[in-house]
Amino acid sequence: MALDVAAMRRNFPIFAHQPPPFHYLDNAATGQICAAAAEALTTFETAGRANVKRGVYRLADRATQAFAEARERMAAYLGATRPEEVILTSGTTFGLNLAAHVLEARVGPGDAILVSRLEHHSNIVPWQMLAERRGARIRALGVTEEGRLDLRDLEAAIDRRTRIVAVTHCSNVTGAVTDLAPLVARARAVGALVVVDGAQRVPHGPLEVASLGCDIYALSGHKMFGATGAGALWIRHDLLETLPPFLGGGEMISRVTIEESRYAPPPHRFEAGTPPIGPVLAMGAAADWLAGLDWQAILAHEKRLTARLIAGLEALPGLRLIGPRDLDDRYGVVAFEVAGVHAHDVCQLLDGFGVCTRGGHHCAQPLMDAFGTVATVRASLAPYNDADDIDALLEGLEQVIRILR
Amino acid sequence: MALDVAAMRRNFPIFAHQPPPFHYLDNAATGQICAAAAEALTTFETAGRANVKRGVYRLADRATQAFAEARERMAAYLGATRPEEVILTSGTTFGLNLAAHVLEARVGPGDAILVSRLEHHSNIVPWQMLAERRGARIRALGVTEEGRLDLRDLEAAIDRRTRIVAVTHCSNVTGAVTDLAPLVARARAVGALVVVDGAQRVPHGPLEVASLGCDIYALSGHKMFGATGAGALWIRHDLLETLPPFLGGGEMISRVTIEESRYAPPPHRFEAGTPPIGPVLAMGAAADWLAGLDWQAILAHEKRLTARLIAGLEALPGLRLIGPRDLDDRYGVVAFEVAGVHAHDVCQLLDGFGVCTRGGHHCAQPLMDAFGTVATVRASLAPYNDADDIDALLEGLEQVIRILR
Amino acid sequence: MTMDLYNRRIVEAAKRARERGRLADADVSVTRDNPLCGDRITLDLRFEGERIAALGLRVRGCLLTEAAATLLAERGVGATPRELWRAQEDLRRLLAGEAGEPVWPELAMFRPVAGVKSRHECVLLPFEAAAEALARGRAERA
Amino acid sequence: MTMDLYNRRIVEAAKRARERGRLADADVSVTRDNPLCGDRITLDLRFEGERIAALGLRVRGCLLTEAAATLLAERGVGATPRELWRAQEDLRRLLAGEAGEPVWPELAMFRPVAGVKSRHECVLLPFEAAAEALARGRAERA
Ligand SMILES: Cc1ncc(COP(=O)(O)O)c(C=O)c1O
Ligand SMILES: Cc1ncc(COP(=O)(O)O)c(C=O)c1O
Repeated sequence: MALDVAAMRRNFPIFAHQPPPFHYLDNAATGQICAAAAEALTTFETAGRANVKRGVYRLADRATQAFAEARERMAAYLGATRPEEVILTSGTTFGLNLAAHVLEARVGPGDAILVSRLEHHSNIVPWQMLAERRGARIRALGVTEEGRLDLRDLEAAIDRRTRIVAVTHCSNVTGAVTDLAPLVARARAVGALVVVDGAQRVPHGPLEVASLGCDIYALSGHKMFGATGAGALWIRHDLLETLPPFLGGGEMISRVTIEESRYAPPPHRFEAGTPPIGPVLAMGAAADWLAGLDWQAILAHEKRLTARLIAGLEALPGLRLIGPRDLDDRYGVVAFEVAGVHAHDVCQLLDGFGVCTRGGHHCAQPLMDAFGTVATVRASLAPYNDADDIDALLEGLEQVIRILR
Repeated sequence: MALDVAAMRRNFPIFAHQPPPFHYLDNAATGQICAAAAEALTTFETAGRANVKRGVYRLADRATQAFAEARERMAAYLGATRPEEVILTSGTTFGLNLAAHVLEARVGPGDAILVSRLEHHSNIVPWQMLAERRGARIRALGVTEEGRLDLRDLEAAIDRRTRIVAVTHCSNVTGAVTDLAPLVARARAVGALVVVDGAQRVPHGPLEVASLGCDIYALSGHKMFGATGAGALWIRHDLLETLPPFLGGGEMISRVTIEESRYAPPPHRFEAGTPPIGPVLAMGAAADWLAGLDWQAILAHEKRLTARLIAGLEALPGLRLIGPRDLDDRYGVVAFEVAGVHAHDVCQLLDGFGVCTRGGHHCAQPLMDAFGTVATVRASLAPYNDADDIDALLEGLEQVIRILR
Repeated sequence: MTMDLYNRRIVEAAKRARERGRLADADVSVTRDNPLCGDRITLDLRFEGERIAALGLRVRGCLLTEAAATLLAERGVGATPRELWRAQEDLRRLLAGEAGEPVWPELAMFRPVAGVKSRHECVLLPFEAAAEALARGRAERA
Repeated sequence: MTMDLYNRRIVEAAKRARERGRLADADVSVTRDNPLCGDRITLDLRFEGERIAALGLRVRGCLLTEAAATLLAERGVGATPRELWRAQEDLRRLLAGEAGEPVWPELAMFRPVAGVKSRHECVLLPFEAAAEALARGRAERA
């Protein structure tokens, strides 16, 4: 069945608040919150708030149960083997930094950590910092001209000294989806761990994380139509059991004396302090709602819109697409340059037509460097986008080119 | 003027949602959200959401401005010298861990870090971890029989090897307020930095952090009637400029290549990734609202209630108060034991009377050890509490003692 | 509901826990903590073949933990490991709100705890300690 | 409002920035980045006494940065440091939405940018580079 976009939009409160023309195409930066998540957030914060994990009165008990349920919902959406594999965090960036700290003992002087030129800064800088702390080296997989991860020379890129491979599941600039299988196979062969940045993959439907073969998977709730302030980090349970804590504080201990502390079992060991309860409940509600959607219809819809957008862009004079032209193994994240016009000027003028796009390096400077540019314009799609949004963008672009060139 | 509690309660949505009897006395665990914060949170998440710091379209520009304004509001509430001194975090625990990481280079083998037996685990465990990373030692100030920080032997406790002094501004168990002046003076004399855990102080009115003499001050938004998921960390600007980043990722860099990264100036250097925007706006709105209240009236009101509670407790058979009896230099956080009855059983039964209290070690096991106990019951006050709440607690306790002893 | 939770039978069972002592000649002793509150139970078991011949305990805990410990001590003597595991399973199911008669009918007094998730661990703690003791006893005999 | 922002004067001033070149015989050269977008401006200054005798530049930036750079180059030659600082202050005030005629009337073309906080830095960047160059020039003469 085709997606009923009008019905889909009714699930997103933003459209009742932003008067048309409102063409929100900055979903890779943050998605809009869905009604289920907004409801979970507001109900908890205003009508049922209590701290979790400690209280026995009903309000606290219900909050604790709701929090546990959010973990289960995330586990189900991700396809985790068990809920305890899901650490509830404040976002992808925090999750990747947590990973880089708890894996510290696994990296020694002279070892290598492999990232890629396709990565968001959040999946580069924590590894640089780890490498510096441990005297290890950073290496990087390249990108193809299409803006995909270059997997041709994995034998050379991943060798015995490689301890960690950290790659994105979907690029936040080119939309390219990474073929994890060969990477994972090669990493396994040399005993390296695979950390996947799932921030841009997760808004596009449920997944089977346990069968991807990776060891760690990070994501943000605000990009999957939850609230800002929450995220999740999946860690394979056998690895998880062996890892030391990252942050210290309440809830992650089993016993504290001034001299020393004993730590709680996972996942609590990795969740110090009061968690972002409201945002976590919102993320759980979003996951639950997303899990029930018809993803075949949604992905077909997104693919049609992506095709329309790419075709339209290619028809414009002086447009340069940064990313794959073909529509397989990619999501609706489309970056481009307009010859002779700065990305921010493009975005600013598009805003005048009610079109929200992002200009800049998209926290992916190594990728910008690889394409010999500094800043691009990016349009990124969500299930609530429709052909009108694409057309408004394309018409806006025509005008921009007319005005500025 | 006396506080109009009924009017105060109308500023807290929870009371419209929880049917009476509802006596919320677990404010030290989390406060209830105020209307201003709820409004800021919901409006941002459902009606105006965009990511901050990067977008140029109006929605994003407004979000960025609102985020900057939240920082200014926090700076004003705290009495910071400039907004850039305020790092926006996900909470106190995160803030204290951040502090323990960015101060790492200042602690060497054989150095000492001074905490206290009055601390919440969040102000102990991060320092233990730092001490372990650097081969330093942890020492601890004791507590008096009254449950106050024992400041008698500061000359001995803080010596030339002491690099960091980490203490609470207000105990989350005994309510005692720390007299920071002598501590700060002694720390200054030996060149040690002073880190203050302000989580329990901040809900009780604006402060003048710049004149406390400390270097770092941590707090959580959810305890000051904001949303869960946000906090702030104040760092004196001259110190701040010298500190390395903690987490790596988007927004905290000025330039990233695969080989190395250059970092942005404070506060951005310390704010990697998408921040908890909604919760931060809520915290800013709460601070702004709190700043406009009549604190003389509120504190007098809280003091009266605390007196009523302590007097009532002392009249009960077999009650043991853990904390100061006098009403000066303390806030309305009152912990006690009921002889022969377990704290959780007390709390569970009190819940039957609509009274929400907390039982357990309150993430302060060293303090429990100092008082030779494992778990206590705690009642903690906020501006919306009234004499009815206290009386319901006291009557409930009488019944509990009758039933269980 | 809170009052149901502290029904006479639970309160009285809890009192009996305080009158019990440790075993001097245990084959296995196990100590378990409840991370929620720092509560602690120590369980001593003596075996005759597979069966539990004697059971001692010390509890520092809430009424629910005490009552569950008493029930375990009173019904556990003479029980086989299988029966004890069965009882633990039935207790879990009962706390999950499932219907059905448990193998030890007295377990039914914990039914009101089903509604308070944060207290489940209090009731389960003695049974978890017992399961660990049985596993250790078996390992030592093997 | 967006259209105001890209008024003819700004667009044309921006174009002129692209026609300018660097100075071969500069006394001071300063490079400044805009962290928002990685934009970069390089400014060359030559002095005659206190006054700016010549000004060269290279901009890799948006229209707003280009237009501001042009304005600076066209009005800056012959200016004293004091005048330049004054212009920068007036520009800040104008972006903050304050009324009043700026010392260089052409600065008024940036008034529509006041409403878009995230672009203020784009307009200020060339002036910040100039301020740094002046401070350095002064330090070198001292
Ligand atoms: C004194 C004190 N410090 C630190 C914390 C930790 O705060 P959070 O859990 O919000 O990180 C708390 C609250 O639990 C506290 O009361
Ligand atoms: C691919 C990718 N990784 C990581 C991140 C960082 O996520 P967050 O900012 O929510 O921590 C983002 C989003 O900005 C992203 O697109």
